[in-house]
Formats: sequence, structure tokens, C-alpha cells
Amino acid sequence: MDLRQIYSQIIIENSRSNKHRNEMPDATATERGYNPSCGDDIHLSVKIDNDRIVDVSFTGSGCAISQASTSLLCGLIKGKTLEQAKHLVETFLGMIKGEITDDDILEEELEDAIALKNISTMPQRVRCAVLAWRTLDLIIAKQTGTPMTE
Amino acid sequence: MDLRQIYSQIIIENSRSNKHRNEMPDATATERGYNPSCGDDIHLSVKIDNDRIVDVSFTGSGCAISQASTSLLCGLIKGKTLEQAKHLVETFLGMIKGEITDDDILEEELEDAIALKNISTMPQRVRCAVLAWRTLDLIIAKQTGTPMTE
Amino acid sequence: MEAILEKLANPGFDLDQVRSDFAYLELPGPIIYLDNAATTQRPNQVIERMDHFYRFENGNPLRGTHRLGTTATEAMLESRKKVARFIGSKSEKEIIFTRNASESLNLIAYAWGLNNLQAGDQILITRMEHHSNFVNWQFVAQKTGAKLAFIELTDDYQLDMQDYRDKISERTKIVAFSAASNVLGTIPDAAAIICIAKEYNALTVVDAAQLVPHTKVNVRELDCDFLVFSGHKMLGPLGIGVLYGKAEILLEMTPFLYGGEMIEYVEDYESTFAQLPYKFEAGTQDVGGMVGLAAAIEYLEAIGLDKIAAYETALTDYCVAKLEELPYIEIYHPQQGAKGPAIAFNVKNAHPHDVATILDYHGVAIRAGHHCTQPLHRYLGQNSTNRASFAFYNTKEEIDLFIEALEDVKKIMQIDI
Amino acid sequence: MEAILEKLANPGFDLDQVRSDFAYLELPGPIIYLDNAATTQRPNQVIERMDHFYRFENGNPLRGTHRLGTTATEAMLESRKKVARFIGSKSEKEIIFTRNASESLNLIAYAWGLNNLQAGDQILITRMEHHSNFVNWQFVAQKTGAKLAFIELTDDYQLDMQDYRDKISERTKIVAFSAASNVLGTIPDAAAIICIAKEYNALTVVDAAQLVPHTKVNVRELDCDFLVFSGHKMLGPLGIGVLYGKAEILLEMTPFLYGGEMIEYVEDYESTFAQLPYKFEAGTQDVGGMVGLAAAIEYLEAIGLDKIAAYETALTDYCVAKLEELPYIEIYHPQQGAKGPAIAFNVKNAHPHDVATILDYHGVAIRAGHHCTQPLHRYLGQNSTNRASFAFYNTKEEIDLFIEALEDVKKIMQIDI
Ligand SMILES: Cc1ncc(COP(=O)(O)O)c(C=O)c1O
Ligand SMILES: Cc1ncc(COP(=O)(O)O)c(C=O)c1O
Repeated sequence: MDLRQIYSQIIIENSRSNKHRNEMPDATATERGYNPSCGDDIHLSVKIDNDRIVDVSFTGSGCAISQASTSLLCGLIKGKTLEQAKHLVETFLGMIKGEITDDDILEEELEDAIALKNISTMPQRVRCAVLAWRTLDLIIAKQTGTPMTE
Repeated sequence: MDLRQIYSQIIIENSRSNKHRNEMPDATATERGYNPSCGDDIHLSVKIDNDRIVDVSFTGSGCAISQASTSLLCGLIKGKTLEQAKHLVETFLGMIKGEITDDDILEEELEDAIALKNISTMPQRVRCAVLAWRTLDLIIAKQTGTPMTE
Repeated sequence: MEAILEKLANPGFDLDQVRSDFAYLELPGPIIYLDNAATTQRPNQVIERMDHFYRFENGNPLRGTHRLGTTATEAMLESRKKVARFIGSKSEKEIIFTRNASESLNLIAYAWGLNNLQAGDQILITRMEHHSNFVNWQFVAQKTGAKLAFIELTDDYQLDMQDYRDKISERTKIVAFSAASNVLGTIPDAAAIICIAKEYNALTVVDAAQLVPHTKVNVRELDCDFLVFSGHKMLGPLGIGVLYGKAEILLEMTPFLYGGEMIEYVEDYESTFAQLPYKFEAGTQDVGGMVGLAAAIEYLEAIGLDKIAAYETALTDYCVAKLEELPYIEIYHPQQGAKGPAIAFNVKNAHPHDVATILDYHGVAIRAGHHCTQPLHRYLGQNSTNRASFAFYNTKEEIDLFIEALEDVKKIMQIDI
Repeated sequence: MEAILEKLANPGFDLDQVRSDFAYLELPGPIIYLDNAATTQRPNQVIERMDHFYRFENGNPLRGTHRLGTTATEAMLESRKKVARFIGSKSEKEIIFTRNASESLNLIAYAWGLNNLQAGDQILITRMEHHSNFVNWQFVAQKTGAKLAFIELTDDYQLDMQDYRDKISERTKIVAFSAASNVLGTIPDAAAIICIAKEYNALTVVDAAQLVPHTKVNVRELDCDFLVFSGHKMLGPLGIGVLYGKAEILLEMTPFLYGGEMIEYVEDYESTFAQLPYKFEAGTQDVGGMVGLAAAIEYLEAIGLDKIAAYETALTDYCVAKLEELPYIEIYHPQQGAKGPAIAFNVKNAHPHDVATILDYHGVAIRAGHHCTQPLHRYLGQNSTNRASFAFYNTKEEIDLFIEALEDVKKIMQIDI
């Protein structure tokens, strides 16, 4: 495996992007995601209207992988229903766990976030990649009462 | 080494002897000697008159080696001055440590207590053999202010 | 006796193969090691597993930003999983690694006991507890004002269940008991004890240091709140022990030891703490010990705990029968009920220390003393006792040599009974 | 620089021979292990010493009524003597074996701190403490009402001795400080700190976890009250640590952990405790760890601590000089004074975790994170840092490869500085 498959152009760019990086004073829900071992630390905010995520943003800091993953998540779930978002969480976690490997499906559903696929080969960085997704999962669980994905 | 050199007739007999085994209500000094690891537990009493040990006895229980050693000590120091007794403590400890090996000297000074000489080859039983002697050393130290033998 | 001899002849596993795994048996001998309740020996597989870890997998666990940190972290996770499965815990989060059973029991005393007990409460333990499940509760009682009480024994050296029912009450907040006595061999009915404790909402602490090496234990079936044991008594290395605790109880507890790895955020004057199980594991952890313990579990499971228990029971029953033939021996061992592989006894008119020395001279390693159970020994009316304790790598022949050597004790100590 | 290169070329010991003693270097590589401050690797001699103990000397120590109990007891005594001599303690009674430095520091906090501190007292620590010498004092402060205060740092990452003098007072009961920072490499003047503490009758606790592996330490010359360190940071096994304490202080302290071996008499409701050092060692002790630590000390002494310190200092100075040439690197390391073999740094615009991952890809093992020093990192204004830390088995060539790999970090992370 080449490092550039992990630190691809998409990852580096998204990790530095400020597109979704801002406070959201009128958020419906905000949750903190934290990796004590490496210090990745984000706050993810969503505005929900009628079961639909009409806005999403984050603040915080962390490694390129956690920041890129968070940024990609924001781009992907904006405008989706909670149900659709939950499905994306499952697909993303499935990809990282190496359970969903079909690139066509992944690309169709996760779009650019497929760039994180190779993280599944680096156990020590998996937590960085999934941080934002687990945080979103928590938000959805609290909103809808659905259990969190394993 | 043969076990019968350790558990010799002298040791077995002295370990069961009741000759010096009694309370001493009018003792000048009584000290407890205890081996927490094996439970040997004695009280040694002396009556001192004008720097002379005019009476000595013990109570307690323990292994054959500790009991025989205590009994032999009592027989040996009765009637001795504190100074003479201290010298005997030093000789006995020297024998057990393997520092004094000359049988003529040992026999002359320690009499039957030379039967414990072979204990020096059994590190795990040394504490049993020296218990009474260390207790006596403590009594002498408290009476006379002389430092205890190392 | 026939059934016993049959079991000893056919243990259901390859005894010769097993014995070839234990290096101490290569020492110029004989070394008849009957002090397994103190600490077992270790098979080469356990030693080699630790070796491999230290040579090729060693790094600081949990902070793996590099290959050796990752291998160490994985070794830790794997070991914890193995322990969890071994005792039937539903989650690795319930497995806290400690240094030994004693530390596990102190952790409960400090982190649960000091914070949850008060004057008027009762701590109920038993007459046969090891000091490690005794002195810690004295400490808690002294600090909190709670009262310590003891379940006494029957004439057959069993826990007196009637006495237990008489003593337990709404004031009983914790029942801490040994699941197998390290002296008498008694194996009380842990499930029944726990069941009764539940009626009074008392927490249960199971000291399984002597049970886990001998019998399959399942914490979910037992439904105990805490259970502890030591690696070194079950073929594992020294320096590693386990505290099992129900997650919901561990979650409510404050930490015990503070330091690296067990924190979440450290502010200047306040800190928050890590998730289970890490909250209770301060500082760099002994992954070498953990992989050794995991290898020990693998070794035991490859033979089968059921076979081990049956064979060790046969060894014990055989030895008891042989000892009972000797008129100068007094045995402290129950007649009824389940029994672990430990037998306490005395040679009449001979001090246990002398007995042990003479046996050692014949290559037979047993233990003499109070075995860290002074209160039990006061009850027995003995300053100290001898103890022979078995593991599945012992043999009938070794017991025969032990019995023979006792005859020499009789001779040398000039006992005519 | 010339003197540095000269020292690196001629360390005064056989570096190739040393490197052949470390099995991890045989792994398909390269493995450039620069995470020694987290845990060192172990030479084969240490591993083999433990092996031998477990195979042929293993029994339960201190209760030896048989040959294997005696060999284990002797192994324990010998190891304790070796440790005592190694740090210049006047008696083995002052050497308490623990699991790690963290536990040693908890022991002091619980057994001395909780019993001797009260509201109005001050606990003085430093800004650069490891969580293990930080969170334990938070706990004591919260429990006793004593106030925690911090000696701050100078702009050169040194302890600010003026701030120390300003903060210490008659109310200061304990001064606890790291004798070598695990992040900055700073080595404060321990003797001066202790001297000032004495003026105020404050006890001193020296966290020497990072100093003992690097430099000869003498507790009698330092005249500290307590000193702690971990075996695994100095070639020894995991799971064994040391607490040195002055006998007269240890004697006055209550025990910490309760259980087997640390008692004298156990009555039903009260107990008395064993002599030093046993009073503080509950349960079966890790003799395997002790002999491993003793073997590690032998290994270090055979090379010579003075040579080790000089060579490790040269490695560190060389690496600092190389890092300073890279404009995209920010270093947190003092310019002045004594320095230990740890260097914290950041790659500008790259998160430490990414840096570590890319370095690992090149076989270079460093650590990224807060290194258990969150308060120090807040002071540095960094969430986390990278840290390279050296041992005497590292080489100049390894540092060169590390620096080269940093260039690839720059490229991959697209840093243009
Ligand atoms: C300065 C310092 N103190 C204490 C510790 C704690 O050591 P351990 O994790 O071995 O308990 C460490 C190591 O992480 C350290 O670097
Ligand atoms: C029943 C029982 N509990 C607790 C212990 C303490 O175990 P450790 O010394 O390993 O802490 C022992 C072993 O001596 C034991 O037999």
C-alpha cells in the first residue's frame, strides 16, 4: 500500500477546507467527538427540519484524516433525511471495517468519501476516520431512538 | 548432608524438653521472639541479679529447631554474666553464619548447642535457629545499652 | 478407590506430553512439586509466548502511532478478549488487569468499599478467607465504621450456610467469600451464596484465586458482582491478575490508581477519566504478563477444564485416602461436598516446618505455615499446618513418594503413634 | 557539532555488539525505534534471565519451605539488593517493588498524602509533570482540602526556579517533580529543588522515570524523601516498578495495599503489619519482573551509565541540530542546561498523528499525542506534539533516516514552508 492512497489529494484538500467549518448558533443538535489517544476533537452540529438535515457544520481540530472525514461527511449529508444519513453512516462504517468492499456501491453512496477506504488497512487510524460518523450516529440515535451502529 | 545431622538426638530431645519451659512471674525482663513466616513464637524471660543471669526460662511454640535452640540457650546462659552471655550470642550467630567454624572453640563455648551448626547449610531454617539468641541479644541490649549483633 | 485409580491411570489427556512441557521437571531431582496453591509452574508455551512478545511485539500499548505500538496494543486486546471469554464475561470492558488477586481485592475495597459503606453497614466475609480478602475489609471497616462479620464453618470444614442466613441482613452491603479455600480445599456453593446475598441487595465479591485454576467458572451464570483471580496460580506469569466487575457497577465507581492512560481530560485542578476498562488501569500496563496469561488460558483450554478438574479431584481423593491410613496424620479437609486440590494436615507431635524440611530433603515440595489464613488457623486450633496442593501435571507416583517420605518424617522426628 | 560526531562515532562501547542483543532489530525492517521514552526494548539477556527464573527457580517467594521457594526468595532478595545499590540506597528496606512508576506515585499519594495533608497545606508540583505525578495529587487535594500549585516554566522550557521560590512556603508540605521531562527533555536541578524544599521542611518526591534510564542517580546524594521509576523504561520488563523511600518515613506510614505477605498478626478485627519493605508489598510478588529488572541493571552497568548518558546526549544534540535545519519544524526543547534524550516537535501545518503515520511507513517509530502531559501541552499551546526519544542502541544513521523521512512528510502533506 502506498501512503499516497491514504494521504490522497482529496484527503489533503478536504482536511484543510473551511467549507463546513463554522459554528451553528441555531443548531438542532450538537455533539462532541473525541479521541483521547490522539487528541482529535470535533463538535458536529446539525439543523434538522422535518426529519431532514437542512444544515450541518463542525468546529475542532485533529489529524488530516479526521478533519477530511468530517468535512466529507458534512458535504454528503446536507439535505439528506435522518434515515438516509443513518444509511450512509452504516455504509461508511461498513467500508472502514472492510465489510462493504464493492467500489461501485461505495462510490455511488459515499462519493468522495470513498477516499477513506484504505484506512481499513491501518488499524491505528480507524478511529480518526470514523470519529465524525460515530458522532453523527449519536445525534441520529438521540433524535430518533434508533440504536447506534456497532 | 544427612538430615540426621540436623535432626540429631540432641535436637529432638531438647526440642521436647520441658526443663526451661515455664513462666517467670518475677522476671527482670521478658521479650517476645517471632518468625512471621513460620510461626515460631517464644517469650524469653531472664532474672538478672548484679549483671548476672540467675534464672532463665521460656514459653511458646515452634519447630524443633527453634524450640531446641531456645532450650539449649537457657541451659547455657543460666548463671552467666550479661557480658558472658553476649559473647555466647556472638559465638552462636557466628557459627550459624558460617564465620566461626573451629569445632574446638564452638564445643567449648556452646557445648551441646554445637548441634545446630549444620543449620548454616539450610538458609530457610536459619531464622528458626537464631530466634532465641536474637531475643536474648535484645534483652541484653536493653539492659546494658550495647548495640545488637548484626 | 477403584474409580480414583482408574481416573489417575486414564486422565483423558496425555500426561507425559504435559509433563514434558514443564521445565522444572528437568532439574536434577526428584522435584515433586505439591505447592501449586501457592503458585503453579509454567509450561514452556507460556514462557515462549512472553519471549516472543518481548522480542518482536513490544511497544507501549494504546498509544500506537507505530508498528510496535500497534502489535502491543493488539496483544493487549487479544489477551483481554481471551480472559473475558474464559470466565464468560459479556464484554472485555468488565476485565480489569491488576497485579494479582490481592490488588484486585484492594481495588474493590478502596474504590467501592470506602465510597459506599458507612457506620451501621455490615461487611460479611468468612472464617476461611485468605488475608487478601480479610485485611482489606478490616481496613474498610475501620475507615467507614461498617462492621465486619464472619460466616463460620461446620465441623466438616464447610461454610455454615445456616450461620450465613443468620448473619446476613438488610444491613449487609457486601458478601465477600472465597470460592475455594486455599487451605481446606472446601468449595462452597457460590451460586447459593450469591443468590441469598441478592435477596438482601448485598454486592458479592468472589475470591476465585483457587477456583479458576481448577474448574470452569462462568461469571454470568454465577451472576456475581465482582470476581478476582491471579495469573500465577493458573500457569500464567507472576505480576498479572484480574478483576472482573459488572460493567454497571464499575461505571459508577471512582477510579483507584491515577496516572497515564486512565484519564480523558486533565485540567489543572480536575480531571475526567477514561472508559472501561482503562479507567482502572493506570500507567503502562504489563502486556508481557497479559499475553502470558492468555497463553496459559489457551493451554488449560486445550486440555479442557473439565478433564483438569476431574483428574485433580482424583489426585486429591487419592492423597486423602493415603493420608487417612497414617495414624500420626491429622487432616483438615471436608468429607462432603466439592473439594479443590488442596489438603491441609499436620503430623502429630511434629511442627509443620520440620515436616516440610524433611519432605524437601526427599524432593517433595509442600508448604508449612498459616498460608495467609491466621483467623482460620486460630479456628483450627493450630499455629500452622502443612499443605499439599496439586495441579494436573502431578501424578499418582508423586503422591506415593510423598506418602513414603512422610514415613521418614515419622522416623526422624521419633514419633511413635 | 564535531564533538557530537566524534562521540557518535566512538561511543566508548561496542555499539554493534549492543545492537545484536536486541531482537527487534532482526524484524524485517527497517525498524528505527525512537519511542524509548514510552518504553525501551529489552536485550536478550533480560529476556533469558526471566526465562531461566520461570523454568528453574520458580516458587512462591518468602514462604520457602522447599527448594523452589528458596530459589525464588533468593532471586527476590538479590534483585532488591541490586536495585538498592544501583540507586545508592543504604538499605534494601527502602526499596519497594511496585508495578510501575504510576503505582509508586499512587502509593505515596494514598499512604502518605491522604494521611498527612489537610486544608491549608500546599502540594507543589510542576507544569511539566506526567499525569501520573499530577492526577494523583489532584485526588489528594480534593480529598484533603490541600491546595495544588504549579511551578511554571521559563521561555527556554526550564523549570522557573524563581517561580519555585515564590510559590514555596511554610504551607508547602510536599514538592513532587519530574527529574527529567518525558516531553521536553528538560532535566531540572533536582539537588537544588530538594535543598530549597528542605528549608521549608517539605517532603520531596522525585519522579525519575525518565532520568534513571539515562543517568546515574544516587538517592543518598540527592537526599530526596521518595524517588520512583519504572523497569520497562530502562530495559527491564513491563509490570515492575520501584518506590524508594527513606526508611524513617516509610516506617511511619500506614500500609497501602492489604493482603498476604504484608501482615504480621491478623486478629479478627485488627492486624499488625510486616517490616519494611514487605509492609508495602501485598500478595504474591512478581519475582520474574524483579530478576528481569536486576538483569537490566546489570546490562546498563556493564556498559556504564556515564557512557550511556554521554552517547544519548550526543544522539539528542545531533538530532536537535538536524531538526533545526528544517524550516517547517518547530521544536520544544531547552537550549540551556542538562537535557535528556527526548525531543518534542511539530511539523508546521501537519497534525502529529499524520506525521507519525508517515514516519511509521518509513519504519521510523516516534510518538504523537499529548504524552500524558495535557497541562504541559496547554502551556505549549499545542493539542499534541511529536516526540522522538533515544536509547543507547540507537545510531546516527537512524537519526539521518528519520530526518530524511521528515522530508517525505513535508512532501505528502504538501507543506510549502
Ligand atoms: C516522567 C514520567 N513519569 C511517570 C511515568 C509513568 O510511568 P509508568 O507508565 O511506567 O507508570 C512516565 C512514563 O510514561 C514518565 O515519562
Ligand atoms: C484464596 C486466595 N485468595 C487470594 C490469594 C492472593 O493471591 P495473590 O497472592 O496472587 O494476590 C490467594 C493466594 O495466595 C488465595 O489462595
